[in-house]
Order: sequence, then structure tokens, then C-alpha cells
Amino acid sequence: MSTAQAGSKSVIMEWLTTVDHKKIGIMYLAGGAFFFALGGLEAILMRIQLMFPEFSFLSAQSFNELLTMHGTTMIFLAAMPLLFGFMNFIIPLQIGARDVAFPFLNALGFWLFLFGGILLNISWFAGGAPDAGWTAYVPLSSTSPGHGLDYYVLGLQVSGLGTLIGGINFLVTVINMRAPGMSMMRMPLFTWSSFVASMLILFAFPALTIGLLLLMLERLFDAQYFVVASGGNVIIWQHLFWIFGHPEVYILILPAFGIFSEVLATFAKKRIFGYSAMVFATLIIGFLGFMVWAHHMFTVGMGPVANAIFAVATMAIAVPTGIKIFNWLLTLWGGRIQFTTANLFALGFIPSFVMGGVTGVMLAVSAANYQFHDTYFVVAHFHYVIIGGVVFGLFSGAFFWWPKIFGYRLNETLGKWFFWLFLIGFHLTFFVQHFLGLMGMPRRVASYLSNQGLDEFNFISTMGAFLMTIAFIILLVNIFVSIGNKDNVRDPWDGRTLEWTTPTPVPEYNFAQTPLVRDLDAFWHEKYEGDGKMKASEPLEDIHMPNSTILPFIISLGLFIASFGFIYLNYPILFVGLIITFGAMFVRSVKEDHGHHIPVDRIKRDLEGDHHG
Amino acid sequence: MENLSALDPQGPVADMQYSLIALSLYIMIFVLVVVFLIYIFVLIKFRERPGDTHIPKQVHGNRTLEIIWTTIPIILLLMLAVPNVMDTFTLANTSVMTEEEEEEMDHVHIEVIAHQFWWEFNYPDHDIVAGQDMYIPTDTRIIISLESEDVQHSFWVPALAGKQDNVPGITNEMWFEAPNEGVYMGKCTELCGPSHWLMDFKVVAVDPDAFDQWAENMAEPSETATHPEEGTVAADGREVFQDSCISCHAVGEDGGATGPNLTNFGERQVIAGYLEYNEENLENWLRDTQEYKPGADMPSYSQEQIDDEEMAALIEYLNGLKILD
Amino acid sequence: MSSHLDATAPLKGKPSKQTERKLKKEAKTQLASYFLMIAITSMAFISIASDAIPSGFAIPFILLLAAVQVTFQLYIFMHMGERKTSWVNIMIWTGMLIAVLTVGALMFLIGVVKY
Amino acid sequence: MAEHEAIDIKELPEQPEKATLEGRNKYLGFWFFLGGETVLFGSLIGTYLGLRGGTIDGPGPADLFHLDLVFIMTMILLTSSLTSVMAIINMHRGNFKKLLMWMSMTVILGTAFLGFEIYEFYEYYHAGLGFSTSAFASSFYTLVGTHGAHVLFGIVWITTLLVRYRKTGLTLYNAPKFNTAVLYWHFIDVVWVFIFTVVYLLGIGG
Ligand code: HEA
Ligand code: HEA
Ligand code: HEC
Ligand code: CUA
Ligand SMILES: [Cu+2]
Repeated sequence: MSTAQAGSKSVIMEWLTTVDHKKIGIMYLAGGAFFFALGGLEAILMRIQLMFPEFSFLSAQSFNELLTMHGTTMIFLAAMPLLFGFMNFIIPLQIGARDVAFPFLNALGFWLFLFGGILLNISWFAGGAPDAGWTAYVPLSSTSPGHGLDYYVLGLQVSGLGTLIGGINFLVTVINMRAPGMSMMRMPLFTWSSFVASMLILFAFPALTIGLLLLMLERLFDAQYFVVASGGNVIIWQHLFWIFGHPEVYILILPAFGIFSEVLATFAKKRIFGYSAMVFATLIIGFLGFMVWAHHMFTVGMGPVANAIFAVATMAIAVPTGIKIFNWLLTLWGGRIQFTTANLFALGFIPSFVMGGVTGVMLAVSAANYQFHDTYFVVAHFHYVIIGGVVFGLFSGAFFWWPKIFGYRLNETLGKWFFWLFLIGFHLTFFVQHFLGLMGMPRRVASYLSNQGLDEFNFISTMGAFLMTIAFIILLVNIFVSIGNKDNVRDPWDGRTLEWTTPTPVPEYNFAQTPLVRDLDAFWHEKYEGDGKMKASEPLEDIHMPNSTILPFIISLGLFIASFGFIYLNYPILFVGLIITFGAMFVRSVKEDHGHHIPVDRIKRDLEGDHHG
Repeated sequence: MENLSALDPQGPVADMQYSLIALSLYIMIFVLVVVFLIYIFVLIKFRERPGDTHIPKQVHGNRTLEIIWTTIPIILLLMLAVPNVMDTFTLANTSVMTEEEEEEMDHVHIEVIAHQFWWEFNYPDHDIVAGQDMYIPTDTRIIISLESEDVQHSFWVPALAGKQDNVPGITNEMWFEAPNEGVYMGKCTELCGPSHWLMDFKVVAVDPDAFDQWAENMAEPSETATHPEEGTVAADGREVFQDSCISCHAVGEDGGATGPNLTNFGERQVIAGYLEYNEENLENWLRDTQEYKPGADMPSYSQEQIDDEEMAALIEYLNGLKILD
Repeated sequence: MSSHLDATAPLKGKPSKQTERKLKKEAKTQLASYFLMIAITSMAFISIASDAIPSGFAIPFILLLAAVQVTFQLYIFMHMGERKTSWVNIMIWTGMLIAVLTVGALMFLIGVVKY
Repeated sequence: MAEHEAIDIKELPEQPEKATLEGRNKYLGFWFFLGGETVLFGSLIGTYLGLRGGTIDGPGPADLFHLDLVFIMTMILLTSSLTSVMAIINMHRGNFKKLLMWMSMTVILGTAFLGFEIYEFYEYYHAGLGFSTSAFASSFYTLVGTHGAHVLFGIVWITTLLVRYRKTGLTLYNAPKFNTAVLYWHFIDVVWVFIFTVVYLLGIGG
């Protein structure tokens, strides 16, 4: 077997062909950050339009396109990929693995996401973006003129496939790739919550896949599922969407919960309080997450029995979530709390998220939901949980793991400016929206009339959004000015878990010797009960690693091309795309690839370099 | 400013919903206070002080605490869930019998049919079709059935009741009552296209006698309004109307149903659901319909189609379409 | 795991005697369950195809038969009852549960009849 | 990768498909994928059941379905499941030739099934059931067609394996591949059991 890969490749080829979970993680982070800025820009444009009543900064049509793309981009192309970035980089390190279970599929998942995201955004230049909201209710979506919705359907289908693949990969990685001694109940909570989130992905995304398939067949091939005159029914779409859609929001929040568990324990310098309760609560949230989807459909006419059942089931989620909140508070209790930027975001999360969570419970009151539904009260609720939960989690994780991932530390002073401005801007933007909703402002309105008392709060809300933008720019500045800040990047926070035992930058094979895990918070245990070094569970020997390959990129590219064939019903293009995809899959299954070995000498050299460096 | 806010309920249904909102809000404030108190205490007490390097005790957990913070939320949620389930059933009961009285209540049945981007109100018991303004009698149970002609819409009158969706192919029902006379603002709350934000309507509650009068006149509008006397400007306007508009708009018995029924158009407070009612706006609306409501099913009328003189006549005719007084 | 194990080399050798015995037994089980499945399918077919059986009985009956048959497929053909398949069981049954919920919702909660 | 040294194992591993970490990963990952597929088909079946009354003026289930044809198709697919089971038993015995033989049988049976399905669609089409005739028509073709597409994919997949490994003999590398392909094939059969019951039998009987 060959021991090293032939030739030196250009940097671009290296990234295009990589199957290293760390590089893929970084690409997810970069892609997600790009789409976050894009989705944020779309939000700002909407907020400018809503700054004054009857303002004509944007046409109603453009507004609808922006609002659809903002929601879709933020959920599918920003929040989820950013989380996937952390999951990719951190999970193998936290469980003491050299790689994920399916490195090839991992790369494939990333490229599918990226090509799907690009596809969706090409709609801007191809006659108009989708305009039916991120929920794309039929028949508005199935009859929407132009190709916007076709881009929506195919873009999400392609990137959704990537997500599903990624989810399966994480599941198997966690189950099969853990280092010796790392039992399920010794796993760090970030890994645990990502694991549960991956289960949700596995079961939620197929419903979306079918929903999108039906919508595509209806728009492009004249199917009649949603055409009432042909015996169709429009509520089927809503069920399929929300059977996916509700678990989706927990797919977003659970990994973020995991990040907070790591950050809070690290900066309180305390073991997480009630570890097994935390695990159990996560599982319950995941399970209940599948039982409540119809709370988005209280007004659609399912009947009072259905509404009552779904209302009560929804409220029940407050209980396990509350368990987590109180466990975090008790983790802080008696600790030595350090106010680093990472921890500020985690601390800012607790009150912000609880405010969003309790409005969620208010929304779950079905009879009152008849007032709340589709108003700005809902917009306020979900931005509180999403920004106060997911986005804060992403920022917290970014500051926390940045040194490990990028090899330098972000500036703390700028970080704190960023935090405070973002926190204030966020509450300013969304707190007043609760009132707007109850005062009669529906959501998804391109503007509002001037004599209805909605002017002041909308203006305040937009000001808050500007503040968030300033904060975000400070973050960007921070990323660039801090590049030289390379001291103490191996274990800067006195970490507790295995990722902090690796050298920075993390070598390709992660661990020269797979560690032996003896307790929860394995590293902390060795630091304070042992000699500060992980015990090895295997002798030093050659390490087997998978080979780089361009095939994932090509498979995704083929689907990207084929999508245009669908959108414009152009069969030659469709077949070219499919041939590329299936051809590459065929090559993959026929050409055996057994990876390569990293010789023990090189690992020894690395180890010495690490000790002297 | 009309009655628009759900925070200022004007009828029993909105009241019921308001008290649920209030109840849930109190519970949530209690939760927030508890969480915030612990939070602030912890942050102050256990923050790292300069020079402090102690390693805190690595506590594993506490069974008693776990039980406490599992049971208390369950109790709080039950306090909320029970009234909610009861109200959900009450609101879904659109039969007109009240259980205590066992007799038929006064009620009016209205079919609300949503169109992009306007509202049609049918009164099947009165044989009336109205558009944009929904007249109702006070102190009477209003039974609404909801349908849609095109995409999904949602019918919301915050001050009187919550909303229910107008779903194509499906009939939903709801009810409410308005004890006080007044005009209540209604809105469409389901994204239904570019002019979704302008899909407003009015609920006009008048006392039952006035309502009966209105219904009678709607069913048989006075000839003088619908067929103005020969030779008047309005009669010329009627001609234009018969040429260009009648295929979509009905006045009295005859006319299409693609657009709102205009029998009582002269009594609208607003044009097309939102434009202040005056002649200038009316002319603008007819000239630039697609500017005012992009995507609406009514064409804009240029000078070639309707010249200024005809337009003036048309407006005169439309202004005269009144059924009351 | 010995990292130099060459996975591309053809596997030589015979299974152990014990495995041989097991396989022989398994072949029998498989064949038996195959015929059982044929029988089940035929029963389902007959209960619908013949007019003698009232549909009030036939419908729940064939649904039950389908469930039995699927269990056979999963546990006999697909070996879901073996050791170390707990994760497989969790995932498949969770999937089934969610699929059933989905089917139920799409049959009953689509607004035509209110519950 | 020069020497294809035979592995020095006296005995064949009991389950060569799970003898390597890669094999175990594949096994588990594939099962999870099937868990997701369960929801996928659940969504399709639900959609069909929700819409099966929506025939408007077009033909409905009772006008169309030939139960006897579908019964034969079911038998074929069940038998193909058995042949694939036999293939795995022979794999465990170390009899690669027979593995290939039984797998070929599976492919042949699968192709026959697919042929019948195409014939069935052809019949229905000529009985007036186009894809856009009614909501029932669209949902029926989508559900059964998606299943058919799975069958087609399975046939192509197994054929590729057969061609690729016709000479190599059993290895720790291809054993998991055969095993997952067979799992997939059984799963297609499981789904068909539901389709047979819920679409065809209920279509005629209820
Ligand atoms: C990260 C995303 C996220 C999260 C975590 C949540 C969490 C919750 N959501 Fe939210 N939700 C969304 C994202 C999210 N949601 C989005 C995006 C939408 C809109 C989609 C669209 O239409 O576009 C939405 C919409 C939405 C609706 C539909 C509104 C409507 O359209 O009419 C409802 C209704 O029930 C709801 C409920 C809840 C509930 C009960 C929770 C619970 O999980 C919250 C639980 C947490 C707490 C309650 C706080 C902590 C608990 C305690 C301190 C214990 C004590 C508490 C009590 C006793 C109350 N959400
Ligand atoms: C992860 C999810 C997520 C996130 C993070 C956000 C973030 C924000 N959202 Fe979003 N939002 C949704 C998910 C999200 N939203 C969803 C699902 C909907 C529903 C859509 C629908 O109805 O279909 C919605 C709808 C929605 C609405 C309602 C639209 C309507 O109903 O009419 C509004 C209005 O205020 C809004 C505002 C904002 C704002 C101000 C932010 C801010 O927090 C944004 C913060 C970001 C920045 C501040 C970055 C700014 C960057 C720049 C300006 C560019 C600079 C770039 C460089 C220098 C390179 N959002
Ligand atoms: C193709 C159909 C069509 C034709 C022709 C048409 N209209 Fe309309 N009209 C509509 C529709 C649809 C609306 C509702 C628009 C909305 O609010 O979305 C409307 C609304 C109106 C309104 C506002 C109604 C209200 O209740 O506020 C007036 C006034 C009106 N039309 C007058 C006219 C006149 C006058 C003409 C002829 C010169 C005309 N319409 C021709 C379809 C039509
Ligand atoms: Cu009608 Cu919005
Ligand atoms: Cu939800």
C-alpha cells in the first residue's frame, strides 16, 4: 500500500478534494458565515423598508422575495451549516477519534450543501427569488409565476440531501468511533446534543424531501396533489413541511445547547450540574420535538381535539427545557465565573432564550394562538429563541473554539464590544415586536398603514437591527486584526474535554495514540486527578487515513447541473448532470480506495516538534 | 383609528382570548422572575474576583432539586392547559344552541370568501352578497364560515376574535359577538401574494334594527341609486360601468363576481380596503390599480379606455351607490 | 484493530463447524419463514378477493397480516434480532413511529373532517 | 497496493461483513438510512391515503387495480428476498460462486417485478389514468413510482457489484457491500408489503 499521496497539490485542489473532517468543518464555517452575512443583509433591507409606514424603499414583490430568502438562507444555509462546522471539527476530537465514520460522505454532504445554497441564490439573477415565505404554503407556491419557487425546491432538495448524509455520518461516528473508555454516559454534552440533533435530521428531513418532491412534480410536471379542482388537498403540504419544520428548530437549538454546556462548565470551572439529567432532557426534547408539529397549524381547521392535543404536547417541552436551564444555573452556582467573550454569550443566552421560550409556551395556548398566529408576536418569539439561542451559541462556540480551529485567539476587548452591541441591538429589535403583533401587525407584510399606531415600534426595531449590523462588522474586524494573536492556543481556557489535549494546529490524524478515557471531562480528570496527560490506549504505530478525492465535488456538481435541467425542463442538461453524478458514483464504487498509512516515524517527528514548539 | 388591537378586546371571544393571554403572561412573568433572580444572584456571588484561583468543588447534581424543577413547571403548565383546552372547545363550537338555554340563539350566518386581495361576504339567510365591509348586528352571535377562491388567506379581527384560515377546498368555521356598535379593523394574516399587506377589511357592527334595514336594502337597493335618472351625469357613468366593469362587479342583482359587489360602494369608508375614500383616490385607484395593489385581478384603466369625462361620470355614479338613509 | 489487515485480499478458509451448523439451521428457518410469508400474503389476498369475507373484518385483518409480515422481514430476513443491534432497533422503530404519525395526520388532519 | 496477500486467518470470520470497522460503520449507517427511508415512504403513503378519494371524474382504485397481477408481483418480490437471503448464507459459508448465483437470481426476479410494474402503469394509462388526471392519479403514480425507482436502483446497484466482483472472490472489503445491498433489497420488499396492503388490497376492499 502506498504510504503517502503522490505529488504536491495546489492549495485549491487540496480543499476541493479534502476528506479531513477538520478542513470540512472549516469549509462549513466559512460557507455558513457567508450565508449568514447574506441573510443578515436581507434582514436589514427588510427592516429599512419597515422603518417608516408606507415606505417605498422596496416593492412589495421584492419584499416578499427578501423575506423568503432571509428565512430560508438563515435556517438552511447559515445556522445549520455553521453548527455542522463545529460538529465536524469538534465531535471527532471530543470522542477521541481520528476521523468521522464516513469521510467520503462527509465531503459529499458539504459540497451538496454548498451547491444547493448557490443554486438557491442564483434565483436572484434568474428572474426573481422565491416569494412564498420559507414555509412555501401551497397553492401560493405551487402557482407562483416565474422560476423562483423552482430554485427553492431544487436548492433545498440538494442541500437537504447533504444535511441528511451529514446526520447519518455523525450518528455512526458517535456510536462506532469513540475512544476506549468513552462510554455514552461519558460523552461531552456537545457531542450528545449533536447526536440527538442528528437523529432528528434523520427522521425529519425525509418528510421535507417528499414535500419538495411533490411541489416539484406539481410545478414542473403538472401533478395535482394540491389542486382542489382535481381532488387535491392543500393541507398535506403543511403537514409535510411542519413534520420536518418543527424538529428542524430543535435541530438548530440542541447543538447550541451543547455548546453552552461546554462553555458554561469551562468558565465556571465546574463539572456540568446534573449530567445525566441533561442527557435525558435532551433526548426527551428530541422525542417530543416530533409530537408537536401541528402547533404551527392551529388556525388551519384541524378541529378542537387535534388542537388541544397538540397544544398540551407542545407545552410539555417546557419541562425538559426548564431542566436544562436550571442545571446550567446550578452549574454556575458555586463556580468561579470568568467573563470571557465566549462565556458572555453563554450567559447572555440564559435570559434571552428563556424569554423566547416562554413566549413559545404562550403561542402553544391554542385558543390564544388564534390571536398570535402569523403576527409579529411569532416573529418576536422565534428570533428570541433563534438569535438568543442558536446565534448566541454560534458566537459563543466561535470565541471558544477559535484558537483550536484557526490557530489564533480573537481579541477579547473587541469581542466584548461585539457582545454588548449585539445583545442590546437584538433586544431592541425584537422586544417591541411582541407588542406590534398584539397591536395588529401581521407578519410578512411589505409595509403598514400610517394611522394604525405601529410607527414608533417599527422604527425602534429597525434601529436595533442597525446596532446588530455594527456589532457584526466589529466581529469581522476582530477576525482580521487578531490574526497575529497566536500565544497559548493549545488549551487557552483550561479545557475539560479531549479536543484541548490535541496540539494546535491539530494534526491530520488528530491523536498520535488514541486516548484512554477514565471519566466525564476526560482531560480535566487527568489534569486534577492524574498527571495532566491522557493515557494512551494503543501503542504508537502507523496510522491509517483515507485518501483525498475529487469525487464528492463532482457528484454535487452533477446534481447542480441537473437541477437547471429540471428548472428549465431542458432534458439535455438534465441528462448531462445526471450522467456526471451517476458516473462519479460509479467510479467511486468500482475504483477501490483503501486510503494510506502515515508512518510512525513521521508521527514521532510531529510529537517531538510539538514538545519543542 | 379603528379598533385594531387584540389588547383591547371588544367582545366575548376576544375577551376569552385576552384572559388566556393574560393568564399565560402572568405565569411566564413568574417563571422569568424566578430564573432572573437565581441568575443575578449567581452572577454576583460567584463571579471571579481578582487573584482568585481556587478550584470550585466539582458537584455532580442533586436529586431533590431535579424533582422540584420538574414538578413546579408541570403544575404551572397544567394551570394553563386546562382553561386552554376548555376554551379551545368553546371556540370551536359553532352550533347556535347554547347549552344552558336549550333554545336557538339569535344568530347571523356569514360566508367569508377570500380572494386575492379582497373579501366577499355572503349572507345566505338574507340572500345578500357584500364586499369589503362586513355588516353585523350587535349582541348577536355571528357564525362565520370561511372559504377561499384562490390561495390561502386568514381572517382576523383582533378586537373581536382571533383568526381562522381561509383554505381553498375546505370550509372552516368560527364565531364571535360584538356587544358594542363600532367599526372594527380586520386583516388578512396569511401571505397571499404581493398585495397581502393591503388585504384589509372592516367589520361594521350596528344595532340589530339597523342591520335588518341594511340587509333589506342590500337585497333590494333603491332604483334611483343603481339606475340613475336619464340625462344625469351619473347615468352616463352607469353606461361606462355597464361597458367596462359589470363583467366583474355586481350592482344589485346583476353583474359578475370576480370583484367586490359595489351595491353599497358609496358607503365604504375606504376604497379597496385601505385607501381613504375621496374622489381623487378613487380616480387614482381606477387609473393605476396595478400600482396600488400589484397582482390584483383588476386592470388599470388608461385614458384611451376611459377618458377623463367618462371617468368623472363613472365616479359620480359610484359615489351614488348607496343603500342606507 | 490491526491496521495492516489487507481488506482486498480474498478471504480463505471455511467457517467453523459451529458456524456451519448455525448456517444450516438458518437456511431452514429462512425457508420456513418464506413459506409463511407466502401464506400470509395469500391469506390477505383471499380475504379481499373473495366476497365471502365482510370488509369490516378483512380490513383490520389484512393490516394485521401486513404488520406480522413486516416483523418477519425485519427480524428473520434482515436479522434485526441479533446481538448488538439495539441502535438499529431504536432507529427503525422510531422511524416507524414517525411514519405512522405522518400517515395518521395526512389521513385525518387535513381539514376535510374536523376532530 | 502490490501484493494481494491472503489474510492469515484459518477460519472465515462468522460475519465477514462486520469484521472491519468500515464494515460495521457501513452496516450501521445503512440501517439508519433505512430508518429515514421509513419516514420517506410513510410520507408518500400518507399523501396517497389522504388523496385517494380525490378521483374527480377519472377512474378510481376499484376501476383499475388487477389484484391477480399485483399478487404475482408480490410473490416475485418475496421470492427475490429469499434468494438474497440465500446469497448471504452462502457468503457466510465462504461460497462466493453461490453468492453471485443467488444474487443474480435476485436481479432477475427484480427485473421481472419491474417489468410487470411498467406493464401495469401502461394498462392504467390506457384505462384513462394519466399522471395529471386527478390528485389520486398523481399520488398513486408518485408512491408506486418511487418504489419502482428504488427497485430499479437496487437492480443497477447489485448488477454493478456482480460485474465488479465477478472474479475477486470474497473480501473483507466487498462483503459489507453485498450485505448492505441485500439489506436494501429486503427493505424494498418491506415497503412493497405495505403498498400491496394499503394501496391495492384496501383500494379494492375498503
Ligand atoms: C431554535 C428555534 C426554536 C425553538 C427552540 C423554539 C421553541 C419553542 N417554540 Fe417555537 N418557533 C420557531 C423556532 C423555535 N421555537 C420558529 C422559527 C417558529 C416560526 C416558524 C414560522 O412560522 O415561520 C416558531 C413558532 C412557534 C409556534 C407557532 C406560532 C404560530 O405560528 O402561531 C409555536 C406554538 O406553539 C411555538 C412554540 C414553541 C415552544 C413551546 C417552544 C419550547 O421549546 C420553548 C421551551 C423553553 C422554555 C419554556 C423556557 C425555559 C423553561 C423554563 C425556565 C421552565 C419553566 C417554564 C414554564 C413552566 C413555562 N413556536
Ligand atoms: C437563523 C435564523 C434567523 C436569524 C439569525 C435571523 C436574523 C434576523 N432576522 Fe429573521 N427570520 C427568520 C430567521 C432568522 N432571522 C425566519 C425563519 C423568518 C421567517 C421568514 C418567513 O416569514 O418566511 C424571519 C423573518 C424575519 C422578519 C419578519 C419578516 C416578515 O414577516 O415580514 C424580520 C423583520 O424584522 C426579521 C429580521 C431579522 C433581523 C433584523 C435579524 C438580525 O439578527 C440579522 C443579524 C445579522 C446581521 C446584523 C448581519 C448583517 C450583515 C450585513 C448587513 C452585511 C455586512 C456584510 C459584510 C460587511 C461582508 N426576520
Ligand atoms: C377583471 C375584473 C375587473 C374589472 C373588469 C373591473 N374590476 Fe374593479 N375590482 C376587481 C377586483 C378583483 C377588485 C378587488 C381588488 C382588491 O382589492 O384586491 C376590484 C376593486 C374595485 C373597487 C374597490 C372596491 C371596494 O370595495 O373598495 C372599485 C371601486 C372598482 N373595482 C371599480 C371598478 C370599475 C369602475 C371598473 C370598470 C371601469 C372595474 N372596477 C373593473 C376586478 C375588476
Ligand atoms: Cu390574503 Cu394575505
Ligand atoms: Cu414549532
